[in-house]
Amino acid sequence: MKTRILGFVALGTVVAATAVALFVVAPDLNQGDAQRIMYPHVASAWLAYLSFGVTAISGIGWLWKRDLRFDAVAVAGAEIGVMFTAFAIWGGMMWGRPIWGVYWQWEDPRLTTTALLLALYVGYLLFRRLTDDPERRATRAAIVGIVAAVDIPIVHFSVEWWRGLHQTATIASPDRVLDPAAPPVFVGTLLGMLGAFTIAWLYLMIRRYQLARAEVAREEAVRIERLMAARAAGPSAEVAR
Amino acid sequence: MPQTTIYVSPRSLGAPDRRPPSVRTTDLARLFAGSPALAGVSIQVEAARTIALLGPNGAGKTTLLRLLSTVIRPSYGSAVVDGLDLTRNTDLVRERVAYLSHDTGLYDDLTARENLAFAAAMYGTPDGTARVDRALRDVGLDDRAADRVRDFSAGMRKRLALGRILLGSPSLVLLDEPYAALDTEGMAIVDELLVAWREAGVSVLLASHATDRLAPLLDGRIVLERGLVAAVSGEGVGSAPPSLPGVPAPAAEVAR
Amino acid sequence: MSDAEFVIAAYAVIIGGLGLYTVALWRRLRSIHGPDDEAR
Amino acid sequence: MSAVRAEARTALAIARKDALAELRGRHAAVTTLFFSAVVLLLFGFALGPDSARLAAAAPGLLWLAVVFSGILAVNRLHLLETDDGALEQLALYPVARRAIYAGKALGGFAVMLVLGLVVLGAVGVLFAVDIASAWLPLLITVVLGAAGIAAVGTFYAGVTVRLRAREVMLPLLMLPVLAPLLLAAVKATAAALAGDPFGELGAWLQLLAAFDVIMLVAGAATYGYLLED
Repeated sequence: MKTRILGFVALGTVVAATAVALFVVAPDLNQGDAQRIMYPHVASAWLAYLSFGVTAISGIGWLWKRDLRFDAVAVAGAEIGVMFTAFAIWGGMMWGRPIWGVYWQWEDPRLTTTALLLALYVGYLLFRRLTDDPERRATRAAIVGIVAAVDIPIVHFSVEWWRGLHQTATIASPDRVLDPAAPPVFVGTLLGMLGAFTIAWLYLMIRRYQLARAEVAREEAVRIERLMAARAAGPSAEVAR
Repeated sequence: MPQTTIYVSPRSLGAPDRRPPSVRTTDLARLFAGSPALAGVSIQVEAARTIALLGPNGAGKTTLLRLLSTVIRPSYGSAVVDGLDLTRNTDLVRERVAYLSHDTGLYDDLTARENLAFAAAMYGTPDGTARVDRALRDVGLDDRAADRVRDFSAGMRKRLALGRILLGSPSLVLLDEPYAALDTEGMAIVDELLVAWREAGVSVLLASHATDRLAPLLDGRIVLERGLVAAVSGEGVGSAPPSLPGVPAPAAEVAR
Repeated sequence: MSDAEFVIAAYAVIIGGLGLYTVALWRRLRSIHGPDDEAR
Repeated sequence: MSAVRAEARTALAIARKDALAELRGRHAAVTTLFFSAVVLLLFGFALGPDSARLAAAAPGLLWLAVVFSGILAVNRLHLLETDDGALEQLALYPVARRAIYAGKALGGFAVMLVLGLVVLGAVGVLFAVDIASAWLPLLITVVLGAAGIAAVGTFYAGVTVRLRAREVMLPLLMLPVLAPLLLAAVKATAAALAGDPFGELGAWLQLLAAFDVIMLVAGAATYGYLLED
């Protein structure tokens, strides 16, 4: 029931934050209306990183405590993280076309990093499907999730250098809004969007976690049922024949 | 009974009646892709016993041996080897268990001697070179020591895999169909090995269909059928029926 | 400058995607739980 | 004997065994070298006959060829263990799991190093790049790059070795992780070939080394979980 209330709160804040970002806040002097894309873009990117961090920490938790609830959190983080990563990329592209003139700006480190994140975690989700046994799946996925998370800062760092060492000319970056020199109205709108998306994220994480638990519980029930049926049938092959 | 000259590594095992049981399992179960290969096995094997694991194909013999060898982890239930829990003390169990599987685990591109030398390095066998030579002689492969395993027959591969076990110092030896693919001479070597392990106080659990041949070498028998214990007979071996009511505690929640 | 089509495209996909994912999640939960414990 | 020395000895035994099998059977080297040669040729066709453009693209082509054939190589090295249940047997030995990882990674490093040097030479010949004048920084780059591919490849080969969809999953999981290595190695190679005009070579080599160390530690810490089934 509490989760349901959280869902309504999420819906309300997301609608409100979207309305403010689209219709209330004035357009940016340089970027015009395209700057409105920044708000959900930055919020999505932040939640993508948060999700993948949660997945990695849950992986460590599973390896440490061997409690399958950790794995349910891990899969929730990965799936929702992939979704927000896709949103961040889409937002970045829609912003890039009017501002940079191209959908894909290779010199923007964040966009490139995000694309690699998408590849890393789509791989993680595909990989999860290949193991039937819940515990073995949790172990293998935990390891892949941890190594992927370890890779993220290196990816970010290297892409940043790639641009930085390459040439000193700075280009406009999507999260220029975070600049301390930005007008407080813009910062406020961004924070509002961040908060609204984070509440929605929390709601989705809880629901996805419940789904993962239910799936495992159903798998487990089938396994126990088969095991008990085998025990009840007894060792003698003649009975069955 | 054949007289043995086979060299089995010394491991100070103590008097059999003062050692913990070699194997004790409780409701041990393992599922593959959702279907139980081992449905719930509770057995006990006393120290220094040679026990045969009998039963039709698909009865769970190989699964039980693989579980005890630590190659695979149990889905449910628990197992203790030499008083050490299989999932909690896996490293210690590995030092005490040797396992001959259907696959020989040999490297085709290495010679027989190189294969054993690698195993000796992995076991940290003291006096490695001498022990490798000795093991090759004990399994009757000393004249083929410099040949690559790729050219070996199935029987020779099996002999070499048996020789590898002699390089460790196990207190429990698990053999899956040790007689399969062997010629008369090879089968005699397995007989000799069983005697040597018995004399050294090493427990042996072997899955086999060669019941007549084994009869004089055995202490007891465990018959598996459909993933459960169907019967137990002989000395130093016992079993309990699997627990039925309620839900068994998942192995992973207990493990580690 | 307006660039309205890009703003609309961005918001439609992101906000719409959030909504679609939420609905899909509900359906998956319902199909595994049965209809009555949606209110948990 | 101390535990560290015992683990080092285990790792060396595994690496030596892999090297011996590789020298005898040539499972990894022949197919992989041939593959990278074909890849380089196709790059040449794809980027056209303009030799100036090919020379400019040479660092990128070099490392793409090395990374792609590296996937093949680490896969082959792990297949060696699945021949006849050897991986199971390897897991049964009473040795530290990280020592097994280190041994397999060391064997993979040897193969990758040979591969990297040969491909470097081939790039020099095919794309008219002067590799002799910058041989030292190029050598360091190849060594660090080979180590990184071996560290990551050994880990992911272990992750996927038991899967039916191994051939698909290995590159799918491994390539995104290798992106920073590819980037840094290409940049270091380009800088070395150009005589390091902006003084950035050292930074890229440091990034490569950091990548190697982090991935080796992560692989060694987690590989043991992969051996249990």
